Amino acid sequence: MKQLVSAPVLFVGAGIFLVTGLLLAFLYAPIDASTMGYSQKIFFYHAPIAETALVAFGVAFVAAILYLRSQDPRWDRLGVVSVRLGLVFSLLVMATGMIWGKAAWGTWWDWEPRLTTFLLVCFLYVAYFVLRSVVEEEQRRATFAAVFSIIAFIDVPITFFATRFLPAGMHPTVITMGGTGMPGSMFVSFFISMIGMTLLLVALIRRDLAVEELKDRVADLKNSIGG
Amino acid sequence: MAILRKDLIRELRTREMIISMILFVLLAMVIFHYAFSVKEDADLTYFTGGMLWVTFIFAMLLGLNRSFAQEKDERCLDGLLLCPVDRVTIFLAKTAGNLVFLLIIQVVAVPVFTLFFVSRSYVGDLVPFLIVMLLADVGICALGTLLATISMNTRSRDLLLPIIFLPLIVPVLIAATGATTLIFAEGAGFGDLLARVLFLLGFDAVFLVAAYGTYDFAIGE
Amino acid sequence: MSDSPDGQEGAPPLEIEVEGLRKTFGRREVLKGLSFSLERGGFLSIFGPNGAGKTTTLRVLATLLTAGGGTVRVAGHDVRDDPMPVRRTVGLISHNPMLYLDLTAQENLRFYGDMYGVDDREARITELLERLELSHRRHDVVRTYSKGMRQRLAIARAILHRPRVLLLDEPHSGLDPRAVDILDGLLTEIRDEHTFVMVTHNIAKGLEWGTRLMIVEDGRIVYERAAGVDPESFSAVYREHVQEGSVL
Amino acid sequence: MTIEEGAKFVAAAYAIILAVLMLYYVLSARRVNTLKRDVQLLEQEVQRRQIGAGGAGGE
Repeated sequence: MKQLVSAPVLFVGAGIFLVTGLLLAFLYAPIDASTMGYSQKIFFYHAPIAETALVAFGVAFVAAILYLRSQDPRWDRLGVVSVRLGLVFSLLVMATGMIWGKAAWGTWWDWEPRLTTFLLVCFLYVAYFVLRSVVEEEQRRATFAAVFSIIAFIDVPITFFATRFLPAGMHPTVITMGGTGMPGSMFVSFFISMIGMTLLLVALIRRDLAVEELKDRVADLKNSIGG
Repeated sequence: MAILRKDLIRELRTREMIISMILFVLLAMVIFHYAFSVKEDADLTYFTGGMLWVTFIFAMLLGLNRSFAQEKDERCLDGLLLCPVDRVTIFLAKTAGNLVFLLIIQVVAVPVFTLFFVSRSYVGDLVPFLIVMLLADVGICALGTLLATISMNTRSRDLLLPIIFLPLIVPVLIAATGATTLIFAEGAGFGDLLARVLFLLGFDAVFLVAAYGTYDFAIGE
Repeated sequence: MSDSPDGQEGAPPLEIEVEGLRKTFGRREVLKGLSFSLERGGFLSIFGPNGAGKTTTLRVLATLLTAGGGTVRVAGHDVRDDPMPVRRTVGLISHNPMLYLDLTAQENLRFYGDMYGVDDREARITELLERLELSHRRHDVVRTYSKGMRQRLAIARAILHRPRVLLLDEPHSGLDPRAVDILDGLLTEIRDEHTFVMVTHNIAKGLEWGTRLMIVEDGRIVYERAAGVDPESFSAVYREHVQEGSVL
Repeated sequence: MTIEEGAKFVAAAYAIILAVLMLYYVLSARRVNTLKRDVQLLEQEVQRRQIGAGGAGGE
């Protein structure tokens, strides 16, 4: 499965989709007629990145379950790598979300359910790395990280749901993701960007997995020389 | 359950825990009072729910650390793990122990906080409040016990717990605070609370199941 | 392989069967394939330098650690697949007493008695406290006990549920002479009813009790034989197999 | 908000995305290369030692 598609092909594929999505977003999709205006163009990468971040955490969740079942360190590596990438994407979501907020609503931060959820997601997965950093013994670190990763991923939708209980923010107009409000041309460009981002995630996960494997290999070799 | 009884005997024997917790709660109230007294006759009714749950969660953090520190210090945990009981039973007993602890705090905190901060009488709404409180407590204790088990097995023990516990408990905080505020400030009945109550119930169920599935791993080899 | 523990006539059945036991901590392989067995009623003394894997082996037998590879059976039950009967069968005495300092001796024993489901809890506790000369302090909080007294209470804790197999992890270390005497007296008393595995640095004690002797070094068994050597020649053997110091 | 004003924000957003992703890509690519070199060096060292010690030493 691993050798099915080589890394460069993945990166190039991701690049093609992303550029196409971007071009379509700017040239093909109409400018949003509502208050958002032109700034709505941010959406074409913002939402795919958000989706990709969640996919990354989902991958970590699955990897965690598989790790607990098999105790195979490869699943742990996949977990770390996915969480790290998920975190990078989440930070991008927050950054672009804030810029968008400023453009559309004139404020950098709004306690809007989605943004708030992503803020908590960032805290959660930073905590994941804090947890990893305070356990020395490797199996134990992997086990605890897996348990936490499972709990955290379960918590994400729950948190999102809970933020709905908060009193409505000042800006109730949020893009509804369901295809209903989206013109076809918009949807096409959005969808292509989404594929691109997901491909990019896969490519980066593979690359980072190679990094982790090499790191372990170096540690093993050092160990065998030192001992 | 023997573990629960053992923990309770120990608490009652030493008393340090309960006494310091009650002091903690009272001090928290005083500090909140000063922190929020920004203008004359400020009505804090709308903030009481938040103050209460923040206090409970922080008190719980201290309690959780304590409840496992003792097991770890004299390697009593090994003794516990040697016994022919399921790990999940240990989890349930510990959760129950922490629940008792939290309830004791709440028995003290709720009357005092509401006496000082809530302007309208809420006696008639006590039943919905107790239901909300119990449901939120179960979620806090179950998740807290699971995470405390992990954190006590790490190098930084009590420092780690808030970092992993607080972001995860936010949903409970939101729902419980919202419901509590609705009850205290507006005397909301079951109808208005239904969504939050169901949410808390769901949270409890989900995390009890999650803990059931993962506790074997959390308690370590 | 799968013969029942009391299958063969004549020779006592095997109480402990360990085959190809492996365990890694992180990158370090602590146990590199240990195989040994012990018949019911036997006394296995395990020697070896610090970090050789002795305590790890004991903790696997006690189900506190899971084996990384190989099979371990205690009283015919697989330690990994069927831990509950194993836990009922073994008692562990280590240098950590595993007692709750804020509880009295009696409360500690009652707690463990409940955990193990000991039927005649009160009678058993009274009997043990009597035997370990702790009756006069049974209502005192363990925090006030001396090290020797705690160790004695730890022994009571370990044999409370009448385990068939006793695992001893350096039971003599940190004990005053008086406590050593009491421990030895107690071991003599319960010797016939139990199978023992003892990890120790103390060659004299190990030879005195052991019916089988074993030296573990760097996660491997480097020497194993039935008892019946004099301490001098065994010390020589020990030094020959274990280069590093830490010979006591 | 005019298109020009909006464009500034949009440009900023896409610039950040591009910068972060490129940075991540470059950094991880560099990591791979350094680590590959390390592995090579260490493997050589292991081989050298094995020849020196006459094949002694496991793994």
